[in-house]
Amino acid sequence: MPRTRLWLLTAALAVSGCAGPFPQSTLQPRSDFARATDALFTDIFWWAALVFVIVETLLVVALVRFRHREGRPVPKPMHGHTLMEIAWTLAPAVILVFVAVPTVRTIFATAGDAPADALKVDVIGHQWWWEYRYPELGVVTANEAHVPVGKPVQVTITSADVIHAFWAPRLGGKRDAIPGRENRIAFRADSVGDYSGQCGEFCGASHANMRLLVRVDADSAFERWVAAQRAGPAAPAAGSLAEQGKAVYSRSACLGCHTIQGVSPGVIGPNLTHVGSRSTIAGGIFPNDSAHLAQWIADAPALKPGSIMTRMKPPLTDADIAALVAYLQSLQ
Amino acid sequence: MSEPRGLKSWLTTTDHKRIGLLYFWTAFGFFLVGGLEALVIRLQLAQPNGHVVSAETYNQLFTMHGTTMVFLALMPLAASFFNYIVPLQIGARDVAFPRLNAFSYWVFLLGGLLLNASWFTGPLFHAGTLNVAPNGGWFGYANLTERQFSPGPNIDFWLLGLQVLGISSLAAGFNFIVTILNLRAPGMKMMRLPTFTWMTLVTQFIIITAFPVITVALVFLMFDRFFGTHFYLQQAGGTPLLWQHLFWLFGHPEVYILILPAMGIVSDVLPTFSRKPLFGYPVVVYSGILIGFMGWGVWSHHMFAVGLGPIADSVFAATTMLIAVPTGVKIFNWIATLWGGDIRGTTALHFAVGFIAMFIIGGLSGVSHASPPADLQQTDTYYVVAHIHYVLFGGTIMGLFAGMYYWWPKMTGRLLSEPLGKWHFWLQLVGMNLAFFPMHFIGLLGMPRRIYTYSPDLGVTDLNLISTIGAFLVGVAILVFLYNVLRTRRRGERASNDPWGGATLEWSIPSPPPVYNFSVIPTVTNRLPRWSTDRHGPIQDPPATPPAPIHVPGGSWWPMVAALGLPLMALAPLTHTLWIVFVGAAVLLFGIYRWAFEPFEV
Amino acid sequence: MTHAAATHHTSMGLDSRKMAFWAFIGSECLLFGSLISTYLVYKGRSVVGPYPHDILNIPFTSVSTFDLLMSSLMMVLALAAVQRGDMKWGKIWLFATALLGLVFLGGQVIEFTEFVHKGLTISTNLFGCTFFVLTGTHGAHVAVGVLWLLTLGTRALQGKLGPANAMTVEITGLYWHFVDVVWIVIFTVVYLIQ
Amino acid sequence: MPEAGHTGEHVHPTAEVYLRVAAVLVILTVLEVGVFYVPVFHPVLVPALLVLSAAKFTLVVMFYMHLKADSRFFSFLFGAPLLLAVAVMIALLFLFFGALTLRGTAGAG
Repeated sequence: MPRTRLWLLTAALAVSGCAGPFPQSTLQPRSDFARATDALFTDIFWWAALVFVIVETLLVVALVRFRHREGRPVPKPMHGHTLMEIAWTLAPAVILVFVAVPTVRTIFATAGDAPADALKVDVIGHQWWWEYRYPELGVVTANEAHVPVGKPVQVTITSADVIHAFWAPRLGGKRDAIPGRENRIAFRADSVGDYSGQCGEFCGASHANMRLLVRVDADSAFERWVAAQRAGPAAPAAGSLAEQGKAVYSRSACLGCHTIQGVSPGVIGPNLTHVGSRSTIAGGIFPNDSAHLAQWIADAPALKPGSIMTRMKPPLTDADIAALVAYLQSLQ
Repeated sequence: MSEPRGLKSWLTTTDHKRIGLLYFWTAFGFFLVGGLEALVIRLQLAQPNGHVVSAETYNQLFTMHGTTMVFLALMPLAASFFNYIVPLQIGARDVAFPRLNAFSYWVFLLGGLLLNASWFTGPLFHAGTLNVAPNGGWFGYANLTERQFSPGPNIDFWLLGLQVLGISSLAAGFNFIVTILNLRAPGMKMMRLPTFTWMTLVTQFIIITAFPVITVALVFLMFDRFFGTHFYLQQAGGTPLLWQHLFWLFGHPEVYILILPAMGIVSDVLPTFSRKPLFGYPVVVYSGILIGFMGWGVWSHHMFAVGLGPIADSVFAATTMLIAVPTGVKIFNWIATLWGGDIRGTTALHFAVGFIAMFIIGGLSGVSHASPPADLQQTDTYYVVAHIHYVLFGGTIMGLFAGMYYWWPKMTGRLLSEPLGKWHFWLQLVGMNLAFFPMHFIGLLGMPRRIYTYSPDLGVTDLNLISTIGAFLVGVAILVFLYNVLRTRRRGERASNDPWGGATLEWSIPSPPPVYNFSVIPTVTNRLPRWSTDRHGPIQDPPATPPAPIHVPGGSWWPMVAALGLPLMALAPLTHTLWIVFVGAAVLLFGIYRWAFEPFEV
Repeated sequence: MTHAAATHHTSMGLDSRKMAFWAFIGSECLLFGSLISTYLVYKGRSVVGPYPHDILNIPFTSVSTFDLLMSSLMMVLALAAVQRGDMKWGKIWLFATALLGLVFLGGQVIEFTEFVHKGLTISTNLFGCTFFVLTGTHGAHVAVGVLWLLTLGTRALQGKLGPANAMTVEITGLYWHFVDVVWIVIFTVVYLIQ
Repeated sequence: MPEAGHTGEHVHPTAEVYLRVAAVLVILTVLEVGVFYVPVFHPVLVPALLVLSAAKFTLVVMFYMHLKADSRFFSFLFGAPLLLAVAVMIALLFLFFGALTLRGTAGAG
């Protein structure tokens, strides 16, 4: 961790008594973009620390040295001093130049344009989940994005409803997802791993439940993932519970909102063609296991306030839900 | 000539001192409400996956906490000092338009009540819950606040309440501009005005220019919500970003509306307790004016994440950093005022110094927001929450408490207890730092703001618990203050005209002042009229009894009646009942007509 | 308006009500500035018609503009008459100003009705939104002005308005002329620069 | 109503001046509409119209609102916010129409 500021973390840990890890720490950058903003923040931090120490010291010294004592004569009225005024106008101005120059340099360096051969990912914010489209690869998925390590990635961000902000702190600063407008960020992840993030702009009832994961894969793993995502949905084995689940899916309201390639064309909710391959559900707030899936299907708004995935009418039977869960889990 | 008594005398009062007290108690009440909201928020966040309140209630709580603190607590607390102190500092008998002043107060009170009524009126809207309080954030970003995404009455309460409150601020703005410019005592040149009065004047100019902008933004939102227009809808070719531009065009100057009065208070308190004139008075005044102007050129730094492009980002980064210069200049002048003084550690001085010490932290974290790339990581995280609270709590509220301890004897005739005051100060200082300093880390470690729940995986659980403990410590500090106030009412030491040895005119008259303020209007010959300087001795205080009878105008019902018309008009869109708007307009017009043709003289 | 302290000595030697009113007009600059800015930034962004050139009636609005200009002339003549104590002409000019204001409002009613008939409502497109809210806000200001002028006229008829109240008339005039200059800008920016 | 005596801060122009100003205003309005209809002026339509309306604006403010003869302070109370409004308008136009944004066909929208 060459640029990790151990002092800062140590301070945080000392007060918190907590050892981390900090999966969304902006202080542990893992991409060129995040490193650039982090380096700039470090610069600014030290300037701020310097000013802080000087000014607070002056303040404390003044308070101690000139505190009231019996018999102290009435102070000489001192109305001002032109040279001093000029000095302490110029001093902050000079410091600000030292902040402004690297700021502008970093603004242009992180303006969001990746090389033409970069992997293109379109991010679309929804209340309250993320849709990812890889236009050149023909892949559509939700909440979990995969990118290859060491390759430039061009992310284009927009929204389907209200304003959100796409934010995976260790890979890059947030950009708003604004309806009717495209924002771009570009980054090159430098180590393999899972990087969590979440929506940064208040977007309604479940803003807190709009989390995301970016998985940085080694090249081969990324290739495998793309190949798997491009394949059609797995066909459930004849006579299996999953096959019954597919039947339930096809006769219930699910298909109005969700896409499963070749089965249903809905576009309101996340694409479920490979839902079984994802590690979380419901905007990244629950692990993708049978228990949570079953609860989610039965009563989504109870798990996620404001969710537009309403309770099914008439309600599905427990058997139907179990079958549905088996079907969704089979969609690897 | 004796003080009128009874409820009627308060309802019809046009005396700036009584209106100042009304402002104070109303605003302090709202301050407590906003504080309670904050404590519930902190309770919810004390643990990950908290279940104290629901997501919906949490969103209402943080929206109302922000809205209440900005519009119902800090601005009107400052207004209570504008009302009470400014006429005394300039040697006037009242403000320029006493009935307009009463109107401002009643509009403020009714607007605040309208906004807070949303906590209890859910059943009237068949909402299924008791509380239908605003839930779109104090910044109310479109298009989340459009009818499509916020169908309930929540946002309606917010936009109508703010619209009403804006009228109060605007009316007070015109009033105080004229008061300060036109009602100064003979010899009180502009560069002899006390610094608090100067900063008040700058604040009023910002108010009358910034509030029309949010008025327009709110009108657009209102038309979108009620009449099917598309001001913030991209489907029709518009953009929700228009809201952000208009809101922050108002919103950033609003920050200076909140901080400049506190800077003025500090600039008056420090000289009194260091027995030394304010260092660099003209520089402090001009930097205040400069801040007022420059505050208009920085609004887009709230919008770096929307992607305005590198050139716009660079321009707004530069203008924002520039504003740090006049702010820094003020801080250095305050320290230079203390330097070489004979500093008496009164509670008021404690708070004034606390203001400087805490405001620096808020200012310095502000510099990292001024830098767009750094801001991209920090915006909408707890780092910003830390920043805003160091500025508005560490800054404005510390400054306002300095003013309370400083002017309390003038306003009530009794001195607050100093030992209790110091307990209050230290509890509040420690509490606020426990509450807000960890938020810097919480934000940098990746916790966004405005979330009702967070995952234990983030690693910020303990930091959040510390913050919650700090918030409750602040609550205890405020309780100590309230106890001090109650105790002082009955047992407080009686205040002389001038318990502190102040330099400005308010200390030359009894505490509390008689209804006519000055028995004889003083003639001022220098900036520190009550101190002796190289060239001048202190001026004589006005005699205890006026040499000739002073005519004092009676009260008036009509400002209150006129003010009632505004929330009535707001009820029409809230309830979707057109005819109410005509009733409200009729009440407003009737009030204004009776007021305009009523015999009244100052 | 309130009018305390109008007769007293003031620090700047300026009438307090007039000063407050100029501050109000300054504030109104930002109100109309925001409205006009919005009109301009949304210009040409409507996704459906009717568009400005389809619908704006320049000859008709030119007459309205002329009408409002003339009302400003009536207003200054009213002020001059009241100042020199000629209440007979003072009344005539005051009512003439109000009448021209009413004519302008009538014109706006006709214009709005015609636009609605041609398919442009406040919710049709961005042009409709920004046009109606901007000109409607201006129209509301004219309406308040007419009410104010009629109040003064009535006071004059009752004999309660005389040269002593010249300042009241002058302030009314400031309001009226400001509403006029706002229209000068709107006429150019909205109607002529399409 | 109390005495609202004239404080004598300025001398109002005579009716004759008012009439002359009105005549100029009418002429300028005719010119504006003329410029709009005569094709020759189309290349300079916007600047011409802006100049003409600024002239009308100034005339009304200077003579009918008496700023020319009245206290300079009133000019400040009106002029400073007016400048602010114009500056805000220009800044917003830049932000929305992309002159300040390197990227973006859409500017701020």
